[in-house]
Amino acid sequence: MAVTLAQAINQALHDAMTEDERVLVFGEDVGKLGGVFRVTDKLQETFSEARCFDTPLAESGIIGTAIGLAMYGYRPVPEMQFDGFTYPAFEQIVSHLAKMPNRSRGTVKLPVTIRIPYGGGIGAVEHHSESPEAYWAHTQGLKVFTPGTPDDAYSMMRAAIAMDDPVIFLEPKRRYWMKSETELPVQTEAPHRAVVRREGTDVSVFCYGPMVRTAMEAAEAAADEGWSLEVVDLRSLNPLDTPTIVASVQRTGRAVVVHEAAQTLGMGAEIAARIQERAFYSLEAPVLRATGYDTPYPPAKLEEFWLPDVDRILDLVERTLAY
Amino acid sequence: MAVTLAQAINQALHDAMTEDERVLVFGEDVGKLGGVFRVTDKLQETFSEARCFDTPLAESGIIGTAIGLAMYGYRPVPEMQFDGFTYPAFEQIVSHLAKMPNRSRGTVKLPVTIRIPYGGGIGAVEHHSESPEAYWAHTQGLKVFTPGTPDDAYSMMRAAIAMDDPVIFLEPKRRYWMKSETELPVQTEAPHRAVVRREGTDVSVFCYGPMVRTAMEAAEAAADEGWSLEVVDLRSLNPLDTPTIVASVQRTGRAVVVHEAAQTLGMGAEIAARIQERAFYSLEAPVLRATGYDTPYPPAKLEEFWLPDVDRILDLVERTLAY
Amino acid sequence: DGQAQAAPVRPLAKPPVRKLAKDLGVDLADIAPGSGPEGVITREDVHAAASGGQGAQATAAATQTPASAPAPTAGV
Amino acid sequence: MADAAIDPRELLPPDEPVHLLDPDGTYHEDPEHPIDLDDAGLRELYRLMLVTRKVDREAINLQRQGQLGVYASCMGQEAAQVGSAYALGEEDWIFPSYRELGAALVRQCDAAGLLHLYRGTWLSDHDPYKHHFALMSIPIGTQALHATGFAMGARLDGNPIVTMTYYGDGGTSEGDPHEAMTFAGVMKSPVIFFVQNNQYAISVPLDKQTAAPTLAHKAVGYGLPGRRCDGNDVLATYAVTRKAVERARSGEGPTFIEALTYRMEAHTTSDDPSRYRTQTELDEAAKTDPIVRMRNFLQQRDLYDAELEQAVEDQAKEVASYVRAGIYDAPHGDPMELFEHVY
Amino acid sequence: MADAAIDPRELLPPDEPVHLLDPDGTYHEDPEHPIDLDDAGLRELYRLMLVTRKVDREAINLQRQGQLGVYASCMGQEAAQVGSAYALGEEDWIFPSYRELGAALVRQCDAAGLLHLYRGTWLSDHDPYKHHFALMSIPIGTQALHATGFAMGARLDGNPIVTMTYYGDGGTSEGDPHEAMTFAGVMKSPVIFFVQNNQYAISVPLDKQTAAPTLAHKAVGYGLPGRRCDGNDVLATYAVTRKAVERARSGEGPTFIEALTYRMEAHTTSDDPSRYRTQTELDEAAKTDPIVRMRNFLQQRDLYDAELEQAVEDQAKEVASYVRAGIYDAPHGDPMELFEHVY
Ligand SMILES: Cc1ncc(C[n+]2csc(CCOP(=O)(O)OP(=O)(O)O)c2C)c(N)n1
Ligand SMILES: Cc1ncc(C[n+]2csc(CCOP(=O)(O)OP(=O)(O)O)c2C)c(N)n1
Ligand SMILES: [Mg+2]
Ligand SMILES: [Mg+2]
Ligand SMILES: [Mg+2]
Repeated sequence: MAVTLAQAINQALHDAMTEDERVLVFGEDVGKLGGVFRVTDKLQETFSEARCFDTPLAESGIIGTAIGLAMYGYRPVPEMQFDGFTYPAFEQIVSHLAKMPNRSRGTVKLPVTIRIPYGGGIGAVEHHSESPEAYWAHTQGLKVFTPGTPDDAYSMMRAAIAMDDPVIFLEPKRRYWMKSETELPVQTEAPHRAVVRREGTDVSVFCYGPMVRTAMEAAEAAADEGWSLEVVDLRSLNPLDTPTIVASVQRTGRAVVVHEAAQTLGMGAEIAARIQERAFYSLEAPVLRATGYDTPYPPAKLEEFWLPDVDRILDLVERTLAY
Repeated sequence: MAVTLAQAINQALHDAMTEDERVLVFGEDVGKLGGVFRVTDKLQETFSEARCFDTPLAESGIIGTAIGLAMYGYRPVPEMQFDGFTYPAFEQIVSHLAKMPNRSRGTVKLPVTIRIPYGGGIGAVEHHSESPEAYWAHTQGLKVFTPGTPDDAYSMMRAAIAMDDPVIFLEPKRRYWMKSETELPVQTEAPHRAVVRREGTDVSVFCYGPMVRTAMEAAEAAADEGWSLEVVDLRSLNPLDTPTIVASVQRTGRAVVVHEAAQTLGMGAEIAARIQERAFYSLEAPVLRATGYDTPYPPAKLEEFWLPDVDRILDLVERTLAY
Repeated sequence: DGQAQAAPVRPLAKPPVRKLAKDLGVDLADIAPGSGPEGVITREDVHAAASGGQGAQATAAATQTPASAPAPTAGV
Repeated sequence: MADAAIDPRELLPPDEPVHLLDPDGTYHEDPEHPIDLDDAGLRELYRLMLVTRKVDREAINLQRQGQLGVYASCMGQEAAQVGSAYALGEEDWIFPSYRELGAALVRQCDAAGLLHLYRGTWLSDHDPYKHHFALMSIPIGTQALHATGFAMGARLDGNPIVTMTYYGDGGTSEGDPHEAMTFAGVMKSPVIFFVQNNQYAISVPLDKQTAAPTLAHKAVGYGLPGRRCDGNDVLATYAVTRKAVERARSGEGPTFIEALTYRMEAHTTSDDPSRYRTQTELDEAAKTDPIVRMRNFLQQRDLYDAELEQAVEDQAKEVASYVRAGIYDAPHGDPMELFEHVY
Repeated sequence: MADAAIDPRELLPPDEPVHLLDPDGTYHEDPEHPIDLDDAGLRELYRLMLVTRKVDREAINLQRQGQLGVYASCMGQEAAQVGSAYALGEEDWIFPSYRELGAALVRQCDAAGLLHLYRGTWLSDHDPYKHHFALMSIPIGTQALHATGFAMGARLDGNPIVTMTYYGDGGTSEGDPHEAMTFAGVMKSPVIFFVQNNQYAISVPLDKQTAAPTLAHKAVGYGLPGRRCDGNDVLATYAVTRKAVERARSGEGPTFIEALTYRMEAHTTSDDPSRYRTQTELDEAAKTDPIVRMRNFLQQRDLYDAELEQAVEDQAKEVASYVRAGIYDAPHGDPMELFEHVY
């Protein structure tokens, strides 16, 4: 059956709420409206306003109360309406959500899963196309997951809700309507594992979220050029699955990292740093990064020039093969 | 004359306020008290409460009004009392301060310099010893400067205030009492340049802020082992002085990056990524990182085990030389 | 992760050695494994190959464990 | 703490919002809120509201035709915006959110320029300094701090200008406007907090947003007067804002104004309001249409005639055409410009 | 929006803060605030305040001796904390800031454990679930949201407990408590916002913090009742909080309480208050000492005798010694523990 990535998340929330009455879903417009992308559609209808509810317009309030609810014993799944609107909650996320379990020596568990639609390529106005994952991945104490397929969206959401750690769950909004033939429920690999989506021998392409499909398209196009790309879907940005990353580069000797976020201190920086440290002798060429430029996110009409695409990936593949 | 780093900043603020009546200094306890570290001591007395004033306890308010003051035509120098308390202002910093000049195609200039005492090693309680520089350096549109010496503290502060760009000015609080024989005013290198503090031939050690002194101490100790370390004080974290970094590694062939912040996605990640990209064929060993661990900042009594120190730097120097 | 791979392991060498090999027209695959730890190819190996000698052991096995990088001490 | 001479009760909003015009156009004089406009001024308010309505409709059409990515309509809120913006002087500044087309037109901003934000040609396309109209602010409520800081600057500079910031009922829940009002109260900054209570924040109705008796009741907690007005009554919004402007300009400090209105259109063109509100409610709200009301008033005053109607329609069409011409198939800019203005 | 049946004026604080005990111990009965404590309870309040004072002094001494890195004294605020905390039930929860030693002792927390935070042995050293006393929160005001969320959880769970959060006059300026009160008001969460107005936020005096007529005037803007009490009068703080507890427990929602008090010591041991306040002011404040006041009251009631004094002094010494023993030269923990509890 054809399931979109958004539907997969909707189903995951539904199933999680069914199996565990402690799961709550809340945020701006998630209840009655079912979410601006309909990802929480019908949850209020099914589970009542007590368990799926609209909050006042206040992100710090949403996350701070989620922390209190988690301390009480609930499993909150709050939503931040868009990536660019998470920042008012930065204090609560970084100073408390990420640190309270550590601060309390494990006594306080905060099984909060923050859902955040992220990434660009949807022709939106400002603040609706950000890729803030590096802020979260740099914050010790947060798990950061991001599915690139409908199956993973379902499975990783179920896993995130079930775990006792705080999770930042980044949903690639441009892929919300991406379809997949699948039967839900489905269980894919454990969320902290990277998965080789396509095996290859010439260059390892590391990607996640919205860029998984782009990287797969690049691999198809690369085959026409006689290049065999290995596409690795990272899935977990914190912790990174370093063994899988390193093993891939040890096989291919070359690596290109792809992400929408600006290059400087984006995920590619950490991945490149780890690869060169742990697969030093295997590297035929430097790790290159096909990323957003070091500028603020562009206006909608210039998005296509700014976002990494198949051409930019192939360009770097070619550069890396030239070494 | 002996001048501490804190006194150098105080003098820089004083001189900037004298030379340009548009410069304002404000924040929590900076006026009457002169700041919790006395860095703004006597400024209110000298320049009146109109120009150096205490604000309500509200970080987003401090930065948001700084933006408004800058739009009006002032040169605001707001203070965030401690690194760990900057996060309530994250939205204003990331969504507006960093982006408004770009959003307005340069029409709106925001000559705001945010002063933030940062870093650990002072036996403080939680949230007073953070190293959040990577959050700022990943945010396109912000300049991020951090002096490691009193002379640089003076000179870079003057430069930061004078420039039309928003600047995050990170003051290494454990070095506030570090003395230097100097005459103020002093002009050191342009703030976006990295400076070689000590020339060497075996390993390039990249550091900034509080770790500059630690790295210099490590270089002294290394000399006893027969190792010649080149110590590069980065000074600017955004933009990074890539040419100086690369030139150093091309000379030595080996690099160790030192910072207090956690390793994953700290400044070391970007530096390693750039070095391996641009000095690939010069690398005799991978770039290694002597950094804080991937945990939240430790309690005061365990700080010494967690912070990078001379031993940890030398340990990595030795490792890198083993390649 | 020291899992043995079924596929042949790539020649191991630090970047300056790779450059040297290119400059001297030496194919690292021909001289792998090198005389360095865990089969890493050294400068000497390359120079030896370039001058026609055999500075390294001939490849004996089709597969071998890739050199594992020293465990990091900084960071978790 | 507050000036002990001010009785806190005076900071509370009166029980009744200021209301000067009935829907049928009947004018009720209020000595506390005299109207200092001449006939030309009254007509001007009407004209500005109608032009706003038309340009707003044009923008919706352009979005439906794929010329704008999205658009946030201000239909129904024309009186709230036009009346209040009209009460400012030329040197005064507005710090809008993203819905203030009406206020922008009062300030003579280039509407096509504003709409380029919605087209995505650039992130914004106007010079704030030209008409003293700050860039549109999408993150809810954040502009209240910019308005406050700017006002702090003006006061420090001895410059008798006033700033006014617009945000919505949803915006009152965010921390930033709270902090802005705190700063403004302590520093007696010449800033006006103008909240358009259009009853919704996307799909969230007012009673899920706050339990405040009225939004204007928030003001007393900052030492500010909180005032309410019928936001669909352009004379009321004008008069209440004039008072606030005079108060701020004379150095007495900020005012918080709640304008009761209704968002006639969807939240944006991407929204489907049928999922959370009824047609009945919409029909009821239509009965309080601010433009009809003002027309009725002008007619009662014999200030309305076919000539005026024609002139206003023509002008509205002209602006709408201008906007259409500026937006339709407008090319994107030079991608290389992305790298400028970063530092 | 608010329940139309509630007159907003009832949400405003009465002109006079609740005051039951004069400094000389004279008790003024207030039918609105009956004291439901027996003699043992009255003595207990006194005992708890004195123990707090002594342990607080011990902590200061320990800091001076280098055994604590820093310490934030609550001297002068004992009545505000003890009276309010005493009004809670055992199942109720407290969400403190970093200054609530008095509240912690009422809840029977291990004072040595709390002080380990200030020593830096770990980032905190108590189990919140043991005494329903959340971890100390250093980022100002952030705990108000945790208290609100916890209360939301309790209400959802049909659990009739109440939460109470403490923060200061400075804290009222932050966005988080604003958002907390908004959520709490809409959701009628059983949470009490207890603000100790000790007149300062480090060096910033109240009149630079806000222009609010009183801090309790903020509450009406959220649909909450705002109540004031003499924070140095333990019977007043107790009684006002009891009312708030009953209100919350019965499902009627939150209350905002402003306790007027004074920070007798420095902000923390790192602070030098002579730079921003006068000895005269301090001397005046000392005249309203909450412990002396309660002792006077007990004496007037013939509830105070040498035996009680001795018992209380002994107990205070015992706790102080216990704390000293637990802190003095306490070893640091295992550095390897730093890597646990990260995920
Ligand atoms: C900080 C932030 N969070 C969420 C959003 C998404 N958003 C855009 S408009 C809106 C509703 C705003 O409601 P209101 O303040 O009442 O203004 P209105 O649109 O009704 O005029 C929301 C939630 C945003 N723009 N900024
Ligand atoms: C978000 C944040 N900003 C700044 C600080 C630094 N700081 C610690 S206590 C304090 C003053 C708090 O004043 P108040 O809220 O009145 O509480 P009090 O200490 O007087 O009890 C400040 C500014 C902090 N802890 N958190
Ligand atoms: Mg609204
Ligand atoms: Mg905030
Ligand atoms: Mg205080």
